[in-house]
Amino acid sequence: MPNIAVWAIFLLPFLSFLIIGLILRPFFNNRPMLSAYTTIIAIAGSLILSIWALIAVNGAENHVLTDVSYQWLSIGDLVINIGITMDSLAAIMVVTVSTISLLVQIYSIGYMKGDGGFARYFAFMSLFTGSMLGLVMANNLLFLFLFWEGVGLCSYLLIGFWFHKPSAARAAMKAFLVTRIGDFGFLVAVIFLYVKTGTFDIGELHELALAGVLGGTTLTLAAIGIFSGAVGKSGQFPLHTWLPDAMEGPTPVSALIHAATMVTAGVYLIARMFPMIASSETAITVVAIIGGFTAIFAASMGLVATDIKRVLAFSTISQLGYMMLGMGAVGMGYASGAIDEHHAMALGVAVAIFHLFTHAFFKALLFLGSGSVSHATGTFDMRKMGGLRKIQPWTYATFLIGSLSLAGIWPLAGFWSKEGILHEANAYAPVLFWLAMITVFMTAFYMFRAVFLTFHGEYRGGEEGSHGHGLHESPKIIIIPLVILAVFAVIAGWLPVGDFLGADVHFSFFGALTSWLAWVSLIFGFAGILLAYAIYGRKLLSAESIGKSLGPIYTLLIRKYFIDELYERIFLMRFLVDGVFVVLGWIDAHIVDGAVNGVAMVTMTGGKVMRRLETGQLQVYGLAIFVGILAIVAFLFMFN
Amino acid sequence: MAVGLEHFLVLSAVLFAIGLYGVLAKRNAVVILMSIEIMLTAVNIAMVAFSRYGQFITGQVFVIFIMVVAAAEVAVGLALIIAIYRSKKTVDSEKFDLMKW
Amino acid sequence: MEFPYLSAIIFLPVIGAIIIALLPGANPRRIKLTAALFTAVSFALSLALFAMFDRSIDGPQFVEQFSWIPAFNVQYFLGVDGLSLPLVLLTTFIGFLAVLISWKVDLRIKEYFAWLLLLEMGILGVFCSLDLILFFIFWEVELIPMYMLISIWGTGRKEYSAIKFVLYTLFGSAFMLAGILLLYLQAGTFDMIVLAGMGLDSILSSMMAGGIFFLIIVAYAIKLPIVPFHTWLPDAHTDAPTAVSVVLAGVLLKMGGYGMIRVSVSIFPETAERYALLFVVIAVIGVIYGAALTLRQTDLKKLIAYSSVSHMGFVLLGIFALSEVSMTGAVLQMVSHGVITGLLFAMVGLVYYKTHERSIPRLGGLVRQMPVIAVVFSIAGFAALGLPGTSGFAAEAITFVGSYGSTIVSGIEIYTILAITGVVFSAGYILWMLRRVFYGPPWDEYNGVPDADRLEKVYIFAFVAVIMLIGLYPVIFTNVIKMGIQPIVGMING
Amino acid sequence: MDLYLLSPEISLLATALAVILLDLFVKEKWILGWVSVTGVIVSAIFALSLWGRVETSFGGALAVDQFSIFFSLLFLGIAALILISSTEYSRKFAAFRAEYYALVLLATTGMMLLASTRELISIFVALELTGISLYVLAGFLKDAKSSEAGLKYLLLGAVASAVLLYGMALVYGLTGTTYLDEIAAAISSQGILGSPALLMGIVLLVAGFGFKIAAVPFQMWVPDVYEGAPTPVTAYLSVASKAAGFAVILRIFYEALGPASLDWGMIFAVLAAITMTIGNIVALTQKNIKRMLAYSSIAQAGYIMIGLAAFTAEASSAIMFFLACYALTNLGAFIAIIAISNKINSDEIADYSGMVRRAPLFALALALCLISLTGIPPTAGFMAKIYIFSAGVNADLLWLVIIAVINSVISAYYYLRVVRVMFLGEPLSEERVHASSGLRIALAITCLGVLLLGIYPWILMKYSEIAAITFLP
Amino acid sequence: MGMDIAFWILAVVSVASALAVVLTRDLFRAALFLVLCFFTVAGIYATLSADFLAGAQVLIYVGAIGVFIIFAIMLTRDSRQGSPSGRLRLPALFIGFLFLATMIFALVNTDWNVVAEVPTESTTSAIAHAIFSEDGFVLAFEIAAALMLAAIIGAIVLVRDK
Repeated sequence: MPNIAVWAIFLLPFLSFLIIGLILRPFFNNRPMLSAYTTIIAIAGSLILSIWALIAVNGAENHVLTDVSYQWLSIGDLVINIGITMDSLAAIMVVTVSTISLLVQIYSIGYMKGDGGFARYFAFMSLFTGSMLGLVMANNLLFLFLFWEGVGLCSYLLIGFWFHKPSAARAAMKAFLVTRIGDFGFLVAVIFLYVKTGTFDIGELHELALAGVLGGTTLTLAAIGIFSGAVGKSGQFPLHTWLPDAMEGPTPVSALIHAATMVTAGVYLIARMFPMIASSETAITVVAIIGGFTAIFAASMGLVATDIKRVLAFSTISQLGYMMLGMGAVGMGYASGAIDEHHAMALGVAVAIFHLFTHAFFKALLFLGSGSVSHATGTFDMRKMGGLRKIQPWTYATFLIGSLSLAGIWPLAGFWSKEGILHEANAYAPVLFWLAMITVFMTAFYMFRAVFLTFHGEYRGGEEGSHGHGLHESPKIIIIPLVILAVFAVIAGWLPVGDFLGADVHFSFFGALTSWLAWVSLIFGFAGILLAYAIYGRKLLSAESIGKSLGPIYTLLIRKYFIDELYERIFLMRFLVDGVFVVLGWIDAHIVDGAVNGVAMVTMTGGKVMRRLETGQLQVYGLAIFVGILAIVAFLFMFN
Repeated sequence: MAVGLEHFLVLSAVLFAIGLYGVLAKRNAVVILMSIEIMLTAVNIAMVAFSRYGQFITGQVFVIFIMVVAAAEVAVGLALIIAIYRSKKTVDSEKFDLMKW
Repeated sequence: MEFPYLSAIIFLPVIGAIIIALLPGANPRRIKLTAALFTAVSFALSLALFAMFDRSIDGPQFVEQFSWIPAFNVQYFLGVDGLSLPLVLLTTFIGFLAVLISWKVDLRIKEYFAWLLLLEMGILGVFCSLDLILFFIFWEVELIPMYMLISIWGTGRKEYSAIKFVLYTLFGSAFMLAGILLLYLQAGTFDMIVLAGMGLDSILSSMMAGGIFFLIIVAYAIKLPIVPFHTWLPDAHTDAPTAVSVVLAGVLLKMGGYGMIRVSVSIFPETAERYALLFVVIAVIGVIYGAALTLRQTDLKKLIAYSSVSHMGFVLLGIFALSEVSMTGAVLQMVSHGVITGLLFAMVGLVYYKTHERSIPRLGGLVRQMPVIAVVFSIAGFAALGLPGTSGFAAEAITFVGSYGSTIVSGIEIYTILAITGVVFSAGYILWMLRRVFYGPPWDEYNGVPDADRLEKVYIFAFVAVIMLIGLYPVIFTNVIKMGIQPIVGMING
Repeated sequence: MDLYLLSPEISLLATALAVILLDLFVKEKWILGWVSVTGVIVSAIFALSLWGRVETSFGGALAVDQFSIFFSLLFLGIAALILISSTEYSRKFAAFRAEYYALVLLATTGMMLLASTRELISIFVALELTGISLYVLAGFLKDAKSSEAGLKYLLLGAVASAVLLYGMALVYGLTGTTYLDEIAAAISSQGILGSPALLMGIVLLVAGFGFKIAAVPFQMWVPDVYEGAPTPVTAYLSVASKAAGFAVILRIFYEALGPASLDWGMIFAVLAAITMTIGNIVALTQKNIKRMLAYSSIAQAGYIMIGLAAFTAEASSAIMFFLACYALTNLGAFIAIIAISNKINSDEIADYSGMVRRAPLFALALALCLISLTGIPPTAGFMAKIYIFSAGVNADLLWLVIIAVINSVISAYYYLRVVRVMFLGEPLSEERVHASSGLRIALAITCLGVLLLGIYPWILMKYSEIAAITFLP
Repeated sequence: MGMDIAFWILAVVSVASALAVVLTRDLFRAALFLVLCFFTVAGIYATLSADFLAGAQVLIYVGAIGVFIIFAIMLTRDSRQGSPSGRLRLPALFIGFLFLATMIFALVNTDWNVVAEVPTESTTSAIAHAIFSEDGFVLAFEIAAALMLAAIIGAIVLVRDK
């Protein structure tokens, strides 16, 4: 496969962006469909090239197809290259990204129909896809950072797509700012690593880390810095607050960016840097703990959320935590010496990316399904839904498949990838394993809570469908991507992703059921489903009374542990805006500038006083002459 | 103690100081002018004393020129006083404060 | 003798100003076209210079050197090297765009354009002079046009701001003059090239070298500006007319950074090294303090003005990290900030021109009425907050890498990290501002407010193009800049 | 005794007499002004013809060297400009125009002699010749303000003369001679150095001359006299009289009291600092433009005194150059003020509001001159300041130069305030301000000079350098 | 010895009359005391062997200046005012004393280069020679002529009505 074709994978969507932005939008704004077609053609091209690359990688030596760098800039001892690598990790990612992106674009044609910003939407989507593809192909941290920020920008633009909604504008800003806090750490780490090692090249960094040249505190700090970038982008605790709010964006955006791809960039980053990060025991332990904690923490908030997209958002955060946990666990195993280097490096990446891979499909499916529901009901509030099973059978069926997959029910995709993570966690991080188990239960519960609330029971009103013609099933252009995704949500787990990534994992289709772990997790999963059924399906238990009896906990969950309040009200508004900034402002106006104006005033006052000496009395003037003479004499007297 | 250079110099200083006092303390412009003349005369005494005790004739020459200049100054000064008297009807120096500050 | 390119570039605007002043009648169009023509030619010439510049040799090129005032050995000595050439280019570029930005000025047009062109001349002269006295003269020449431009065509407390600007600058240059003269007493020449080659640090006592160094640097500190000498800046920027704000933020501030490198660091590398810690700390304070103050501004122009304080902190950091990379980054940051902030001020000017409102709380939802302006404003904003792909990121990243890796000051890693937090702050204020001004539901009172017209689009897109160009391919400039920086850094290490 | 050496002075004196006599015969009084100007030009030609000669005459009392010719030409130039620009203003003097011209010429003669005499008696008499002429000129309008100005000037001037004479008497008493070179020789050879009488003599001389150059605290007459005197006279006072003061100080202190420079150098340094600071600070608060320029001239004297304190050849060259630049600049400013006040009959700064629209060229010229006074390039004032500051730094007076540069900053405020009023204010009336061609010519000369010296100062500086070298020991 | 006595008498009288000039409130008396003071100074010149100057003093000061002043007093007579002291009386006294003390300190503490013997010849011819000889003070004389011209013109301008 020629290099140019590899480059084209991410350049095609950029080209599409430029065509829409510079030609279609300004000159053909009355033909919005052109933008959609351009985008879809470009992404389809990327997909084809991606698949080609995947196949080529599979056949290549060491599973590396390309790894090229070009010098971009050189000043003194600073040399910055740009370059891409196409190895198995990148290949899996490009295929995932372009597949889902393509499906989402097709879905969007239906979903975004008639929106004033149709062309803009597709332009941004192209830009996003290009950046995301570039991100996964970059072989150099600085180049990666370029795309990293690029996807952040797209996220900002797309969350705030409906900018006239103040909440959307706000959420967009929040998303960008919160992730930027993480990026700050990332950028510092990149610079730090460069200064210590003299390279931005990821491969070289790995070699240095594995050879022990790069180690100790240096490595730990760098690894934690990089991880902080991942925390921000993947919505891990404590930088998770932006992701639920990001649901203000159009649903396909949520599906693509805030579920399947961009938010997984953090996981991808850790995977990409895994050999380096895993070389630091402290760092990888931090990854594991943050991941495990986030998984259960986010899931707990998902239990009570009433907005279907928010439920999915919390779920996304939780699942991303899972992936982190998986890598962390393997890394801890490596650090403790339980796994040898060669195996560990592949295994850590494999468990996380496998889950990333399956998750991308079923989570995109779920989001798009929620979009389909909202297409009919005009709302995302589950309290206003119900009984849609009959009206939207296709949506219901696909949504159910997605939910089961997410809940990790055998033999759907989610089961396999989750099992991989749980397996490693059990082996190397037992405490976190039990947290993860509880999360499995919670996941099953909140997903089926959503299913029951949305599709079962009676329709509880809500507004009329957003398109004004009653409740109805969505058009084909929406349903077809759902169905395709549903298929993937079933079969994605059967694909040998782990093997492809070089990990020695063998789950046979039925053999998986022989392990006790699988059964425990299935029991937890079914328990969750049953509880949801009991409360929301059969209404054996009253949700309200449970909520009341657990009053404080319920409040805590529904208010998201008050973390938004802590950040925004207390830290940002109270401490910074009303506190520090006011003080600084006062200092600036009264002390720094006050000194300047004060000097001017003193001078002026001096002038006003001095001029009073000029009385107009000639004898005063005469006196001054002699006072002057005497003063000079006195001065000379002192001087000598 | 025989009278010597110092005596004359001190005399000149005393006269100069008296003139100075007059210049600063008297309100009538004419008296101020008179006091200035006393100061100039005091300088003249010092000049002549130096001339006498240093055996240089230059001092006396200087005094002649000072006298001439003093006369000219008095002439112009009195003319100015008369001019100002015409417009202000007073020669009180404390009233000359049209311009100040 | 070859064609005196530099003199031509510097004095073309003056000729333009004189012609404008002498043009009979007050045909606004003719005046504006004349101004545009002369600045455009100057710009074209500097572009040509940029193309002809030999990127393989150190030292000044296109030199013009004559004895001027033999009484104290002052020369008319012009030349550009890698350090000054990008700034010359930036100045002529912004000078030309400033004329376009001023197209809608309708008060005392003749005077306005004459002063604007004279202003450009002063700034260009500063960047081209290689004799300290000549440098100082150009440094001061800019004051009067600036004073006039702010105090006649400005808004708000314009007279206060104008005189504050002048007095503050004069205050700084007063010390610089004393320093320059003291330097002359010690070294016997005003020739910057000779001075830089003398190794004055070791010839003079450290007291004397330090004394001269600080006397001179005060002027640059004020101009850049560094905290706590920055308070003239928000006032001047805020009250100046749009084009002047553009020039002020775009190039005038860079005179400070340029002076620091060209004079302070070049002539006293070891002294600069000795006091590097002080300046690095001030830089960090400036970044954070400036950013914190920016966050509480509610006036669009003031907000951008304060953000300049913060961004100039990066320049200071880069300069006093004293490594080749960091200083190159600092110069690139000057160029980049010039374009970005220039564009930001131009955009604020457009918003203000169309809505007659600059207070952020009284603006909102403008993206509906003025989409082009909103988009370009956003691009400028993202460049300002250092988004990769824009010049802001390229410059800041290079500066940070260089500073972090510098070995001049112990603990510079920490200072650099603290400075990088400024990036988070800048995202805060830029995004907050964009959200308040452009997003949210459209306001009825701004219905019918027009978007950018064709001329406005021309210049804002020109800015955007340059921002993206530098962002994606900074090598165009860094290859030139490093030629100017290498010899200076060579002295520090050697 | 070569009378040709005195030809510039004699021709000027002859012109003065001729003007007085002509007054009796001609009806067209405007002729008188141009006759005077012609006389000045003739005198200047004589002076130029003497350039290059270094000779003494009258037993050493008269020195014709580049120094004296430089100053002579400076005074003549000033006189010419003043005479040209008085043509319109002098209508206010009614029947006394001839006397006015004659007195200006006499005063100029006195100043030229001040720069060329090297003997105390002649210096004193020349000083009084200048002084008396100027006292009369200050009171020339004979209204309340003008007379008051004249009388104050005279009485204080006479006191200062007395002080000066006392100082001269002490120096004479110590050295036994009134010739400057002999005084220097006596001081360095006879152990007079450090005696209380010499110190006292120096102090009294400083005070006496300090009065002429308006050094604080001997400056207090300046604002009142400048305000009250007829505007052309004020202009003349502010440049010529000050320059003459510096010329004679250079002569006496550099030449005669050179050996005692340690004592008086310090005095001048301190006085310079005080003078410029007080001049500038008080100028900040002034509302009358003539009064403001009076304080400004005090401040400028402070800058020039840096050169006195420095006591080097470079410094004296710098003083000369500064005086020339200052003369051009200040004259330009005053000429513009004369032109404007001829029309609006006011010297209040507030009344200059919007002047740029009523008299664009005058306003621009005034602005240029004020910028030059501030010391902002490309003007003569800037070059002058740089030169004198450089001389100061080279003489180890860095502290003084720093005070001076800070003072320049302060001064920018009040100079630019006038510019602001003229350029920004609303005009008080729409009436245009026109002026005679004489004023315009004079203004054009000064402004071009200010710019030319600002851009290429060497054309003058090379002469001031030569002049400085010829007379310094 | 006789000279000494003469000096003391003259000195006391001159100081006393000078004091009277500045202390009296009567203008005419002040003028007369001034004339007396000038007379005694002429005497002092005589004790200093400056006979020509003594004569000149009488002519110029007593004659010309004295008369001038009396004329001026008559022309500007302000009977109610007389010759009062101003507000600055005390500062003037203080400064006058300080100045006097300083001067006397300086004068007395200086080692003057004194030649003791009394000159024998009349000074008149010496003065004439000093002024008019080839390398004498001719220049000053000529300038003085110009000065007189200026003074005359000035006085005329100022005194004549418009």
